[in-house]
Amino acid sequence: MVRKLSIRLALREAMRQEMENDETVFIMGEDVGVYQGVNQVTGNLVYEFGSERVMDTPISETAFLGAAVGAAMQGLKPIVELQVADFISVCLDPLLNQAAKIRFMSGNQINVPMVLRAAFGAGLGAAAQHSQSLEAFFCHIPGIKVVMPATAYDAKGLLISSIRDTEPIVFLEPRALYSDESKVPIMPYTIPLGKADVKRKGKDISIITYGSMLPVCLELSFILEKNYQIDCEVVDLRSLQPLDTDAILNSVAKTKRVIIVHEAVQFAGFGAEIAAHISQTDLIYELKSPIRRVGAKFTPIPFAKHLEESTLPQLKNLLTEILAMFELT
Amino acid sequence: MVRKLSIRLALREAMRQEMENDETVFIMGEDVGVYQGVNQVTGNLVYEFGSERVMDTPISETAFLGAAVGAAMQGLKPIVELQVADFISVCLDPLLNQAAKIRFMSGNQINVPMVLRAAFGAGLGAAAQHSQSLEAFFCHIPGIKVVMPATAYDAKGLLISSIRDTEPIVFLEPRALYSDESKVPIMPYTIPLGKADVKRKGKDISIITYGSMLPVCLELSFILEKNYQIDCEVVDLRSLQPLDTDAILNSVAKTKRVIIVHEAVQFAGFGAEIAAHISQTDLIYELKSPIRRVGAKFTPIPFAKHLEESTLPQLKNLLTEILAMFELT
Amino acid sequence: MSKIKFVEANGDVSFRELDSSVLQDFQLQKKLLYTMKLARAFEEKANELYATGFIHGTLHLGIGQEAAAIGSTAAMALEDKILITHRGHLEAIGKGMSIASMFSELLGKESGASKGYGGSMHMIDPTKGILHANGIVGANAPLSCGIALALKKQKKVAIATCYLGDGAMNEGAYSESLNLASLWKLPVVFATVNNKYGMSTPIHKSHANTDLAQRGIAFNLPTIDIDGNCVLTVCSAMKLAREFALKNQPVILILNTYRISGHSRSDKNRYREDSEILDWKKRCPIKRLENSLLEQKQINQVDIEKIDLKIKNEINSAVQAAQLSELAKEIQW
Amino acid sequence: MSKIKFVEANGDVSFRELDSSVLQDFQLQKKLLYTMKLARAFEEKANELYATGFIHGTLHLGIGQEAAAIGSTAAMALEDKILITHRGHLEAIGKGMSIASMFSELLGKESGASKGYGGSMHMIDPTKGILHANGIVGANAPLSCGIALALKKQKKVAIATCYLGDGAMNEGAYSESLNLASLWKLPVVFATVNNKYGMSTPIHKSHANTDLAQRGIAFNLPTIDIDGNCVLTVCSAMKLAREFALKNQPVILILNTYRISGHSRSDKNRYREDSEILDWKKRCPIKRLENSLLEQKQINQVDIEKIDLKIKNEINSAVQAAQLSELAKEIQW
Ligand SMILES: Cc1ncc(C[n+]2csc(CCOP(=O)(O)OP(=O)(O)O)c2C)c(N)n1
Ligand SMILES: Cc1ncc(C[n+]2csc(CCOP(=O)(O)OP(=O)(O)O)c2C)c(N)n1
Ligand SMILES: [Mg+2]
Ligand SMILES: [Mg+2]
Repeated sequence: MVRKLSIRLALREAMRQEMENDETVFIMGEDVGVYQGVNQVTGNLVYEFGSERVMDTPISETAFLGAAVGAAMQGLKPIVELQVADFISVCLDPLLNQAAKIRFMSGNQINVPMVLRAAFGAGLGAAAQHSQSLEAFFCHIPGIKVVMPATAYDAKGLLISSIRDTEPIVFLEPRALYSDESKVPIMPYTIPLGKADVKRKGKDISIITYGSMLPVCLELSFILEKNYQIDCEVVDLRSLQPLDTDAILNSVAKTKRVIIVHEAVQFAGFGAEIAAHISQTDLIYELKSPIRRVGAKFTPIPFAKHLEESTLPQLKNLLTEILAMFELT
Repeated sequence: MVRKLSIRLALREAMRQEMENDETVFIMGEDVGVYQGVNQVTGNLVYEFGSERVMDTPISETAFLGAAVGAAMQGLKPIVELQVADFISVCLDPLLNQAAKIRFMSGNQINVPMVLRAAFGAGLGAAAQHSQSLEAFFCHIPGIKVVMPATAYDAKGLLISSIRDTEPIVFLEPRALYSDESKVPIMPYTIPLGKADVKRKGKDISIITYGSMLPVCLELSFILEKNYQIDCEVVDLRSLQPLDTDAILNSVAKTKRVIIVHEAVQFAGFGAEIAAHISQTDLIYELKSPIRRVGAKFTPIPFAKHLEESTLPQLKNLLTEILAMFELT
Repeated sequence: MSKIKFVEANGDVSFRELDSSVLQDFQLQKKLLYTMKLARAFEEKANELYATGFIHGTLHLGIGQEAAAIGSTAAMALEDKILITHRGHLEAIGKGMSIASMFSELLGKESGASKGYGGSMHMIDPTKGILHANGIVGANAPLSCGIALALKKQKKVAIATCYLGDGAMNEGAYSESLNLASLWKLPVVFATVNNKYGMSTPIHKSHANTDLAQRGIAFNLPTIDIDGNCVLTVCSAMKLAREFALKNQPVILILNTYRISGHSRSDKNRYREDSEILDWKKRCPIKRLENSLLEQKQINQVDIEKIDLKIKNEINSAVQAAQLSELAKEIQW
Repeated sequence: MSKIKFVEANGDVSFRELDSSVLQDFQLQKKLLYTMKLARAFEEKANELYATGFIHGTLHLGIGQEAAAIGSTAAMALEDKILITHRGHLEAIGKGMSIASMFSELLGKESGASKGYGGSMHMIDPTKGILHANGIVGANAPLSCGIALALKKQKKVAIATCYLGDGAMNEGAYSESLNLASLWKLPVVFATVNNKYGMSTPIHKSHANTDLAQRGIAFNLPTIDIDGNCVLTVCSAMKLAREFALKNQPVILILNTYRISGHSRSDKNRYREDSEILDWKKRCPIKRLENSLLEQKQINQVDIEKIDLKIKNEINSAVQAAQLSELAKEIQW
């Protein structure tokens, strides 16, 4: 059976089903219990599984993220919730120098199967310390996978795959989209990590995106089609590490024009990796336009609504960029 | 007067001269005093300036890096030494969410003039947790500057500029090159942050690099000239944020071929930003070869010498890459 | 009036009387009453503006905690520096931030405390010694050490006060900072607003040892542990703490109080009983001071009405000024 | 023989006798002597290999600390898990890691404990319960909590022991973990090897309070504080600590000892007096047990020579095996 669910509920369903299937799966984090999670993702799971499997923690991210790493080393499958991805600042070590490296440092003797879930992104007036998009950080760390769903369907399938994976996974949830709905099957299903999804087929330009910018890119592609007869292909990467480079190259080989869109600041952002990846192939000889990237302005996220908006990538700027690529401005 | 100094001594001289010039400058870090610094950079400064200005700290990186941020907010100019850049894992918050954001969050009311010095890089058999090149992390954080000298001359001038700057600065020192010598004037001098330096002029290909890979790139360019009559231009970026994009584009505009070399793993590394930057200009229509990037393999750094070597970018691989760009293989 | 519990660094406990200058200074007490009422009114108005869609973002109110904030800031000099938290409106007002600039900040205006860049969580005013308003729990502690270190090196007669919550005590940054402050003898006070919850988690589910003074002992620091709902106790205790800090003896100050408001606007109060909230409403620190002044005949009902009216006007004109002012400008960075 | 100082979570202090089973078990004691000697010989050989250019990288020796490592690991079961530090050779040997695989690791060989990927700082052997060897100071503490949590959830009769140094106590990760372990009642022992220095920094310049048991009290944990140079005391104390941990009462175990070797190969000993080192050389834990066994006529000089010869042979053949084995292979990740 298939019905509409929000990303929030799709994530909760994924966790519920995996916790039912596998008793080694459990959840840890701040206020994941009776508070039901700061973003209401864990919801009533504490009532279904008890406080031994949905564990409220003290405000000690290093301790509980590190404890998740240890528990994973010893055979459990923890899911850790970090309320906002920005808080990785206080608990980077268990991820960077422990989870990501233990299998390797041990000469392949010990696995760390765990999922670190974190909400990310701006748009909610949460200002500089609660709005960052830090995926490029995580992607540069060998030893972890980085997953970023943008729809409820993908959220459920990718989270189930992540929980079943044997590697540490950073699972980034676009905070502004938690309530976005799409059709989600009731039964558990997986989506392979490292497979992009073409969310809209097109032939004139490839829009490569992921996470919070997907809805904007889709809207953009409708406008471009309707008003300018430009047929966009929208590629949703869904996971950044592993990266589906074939999907990117195939799309660009077809359209010969590419724009990369993410919410993170552009400089040294993940878009650079995508652009670099294309530019290291012979596709550069075929491109009809230089590769464009659009990300947030290179500043922290300001509080005021109008400033926040003008800092983030906006539909109208994207439109201008794309029209320029077609020499329509 | 000019004489030869190692990077280590050039850094020490920069600190000494700035501490003499400006009594608000002081040093904090683990074992920077009588131990003379784990990399022997601070050396005898504690005897010259006393333990109030060369402060040994407990092993509490968050506390002392945070204290540096606070001291800078209150008008001092701290230089913090982090023994190895990998330890940013335990003290990212004072950098990411505090130093980098305070001027901005306060609406431009408070500055944080401080320098975080850290040794980075592999090659010394220090294994996975003491060998990382994390500059791409730092470059993606709006609000800080990222400086990476590769010669003693640059080290002194850039460190003096960094100390005098009003922004928080991450100053990354290539650990494997501390003993490399070059000519260094005795008097204090500055090198503007954000100015690349063409370490070798050439017309056939641009090698864009920085930090620990500079000597390898220079050696490579000699070999290419001698054995293959390929005339390389070697551009040393010296600071990554701000980035001297003009220097990059000018060089590539001249040579039409570019290879980017850094020690960090390639995926989502800083090389991607450089490649992306080039590929977003019309230069892509002129390139005679796709843009190449060379970085370490996408794994943590292994311990065994031969494995460590084969993980890092090696001269012979670079040579193969470049010859392929000239269709010489 | 409760006494001041003083726990020495070696664990010895004594109880001290309140500062007689505080007890006898009715001008001060009236000012405290006014400021607490102003702070309460500010937050109620902010809440209303939020509910009616004028404020973007989130809002952490400290309703019920006014004595802890206003009493402690009242014991400071202008030169003293404070670092406040995500729940920092009250301390900001106590330290002298103008409520007009605060409303402006909430509305994203150019005249805002942080020029519209900070919002509710990050209102900063260096001219009043409000150097940082931190949204990262626990992160004030290391910064405060550094500010105190600078004050000491600069030979200023001033201290740094680090505000933080009970929940923040479990961040590593806090323990590291206690050690550093104690080791380096820094002029800093760790003012811990113990409202018994970190978001939804009650202190007994987050602290292995709820005798908080033991943290101080572990790092050779004295702890002052008081009724944070009695503003006179708070003010006296902060004076004492400040004296220690000025002599480069850092101190932990535990201000025991209660957050009547939810954690933030989205809080559904699922984690506590209504009766508990009701109980604490009865112990309102503002009413408490008001009653004491009434009993001592230092004010009468007419005075109170005057005060309330004055505050109402002050709030209204601040909101109006904020609404009339320009939207925050783009700063070139 | 010193007694076992036991500090309860509430601060009450008592002194306990050593475990009579340890005191009377001369087989065990001879084994302890053998293992300590083997560990010492291992490190001396490693040092020599390093000096002669065979070993790449760095080397942190624990010469002088053998009793702390060998005595504590001897009190564990195979199923117990340990996490060791940058200075972890001794504990690894005590817990059963083969010295051949350790030499192989140092030489970057395929047969190395960590297949050549770890080196001196990261020798791991899950079959012996050596789950991690961490180069990040303090980082073992959170991981140990997680391993203990898993053991508890899995209902295993086993504990996790987190080795760390005195210096590591000042990392935030340590305090956070004490709180978590105590709050969640995890079967973990925090075995703190107090060698009085963190690299060059003596404990009185890094710890605001050098009475380390106070850290335990702050988090409602008992602390066992002992002479870490007496292997029988260590073994008895660890048995006691393990009993508590098996009952889900985490414990801090302070093993007071001294590092005779430099911090690492590059240490120039600028921060301590030669006389101090000399003094501690006299208190060598290995000699101490040897003398005790001699006095009690459990061994004689001939036995000692035999042991020393056996160890020499064991070391030599381990080195030889390591040298003969294949270079580490590239693993496809
Ligand atoms: C490092 C970090 N972790 C988590 C949060 C989310 N958070 C914001 S406030 C809060 C509760 C803080 O509790 P406490 O310190 O007692 O302060 P209170 O909210 O009670 O004033 C939490 C968990 C955060 N902002 N920063
Ligand atoms: C987070 C971190 N900071 C600093 C270091 C560098 N370092 C390695 S060992 C050491 C001293 C540790 O002291 P202690 O914990 O007492 O252990 P010991 O070396 O005495 O065995 C330091 C500072 C590190 N490895 N990790
Ligand atoms: Mg609280
Ligand atoms: Mg030590």
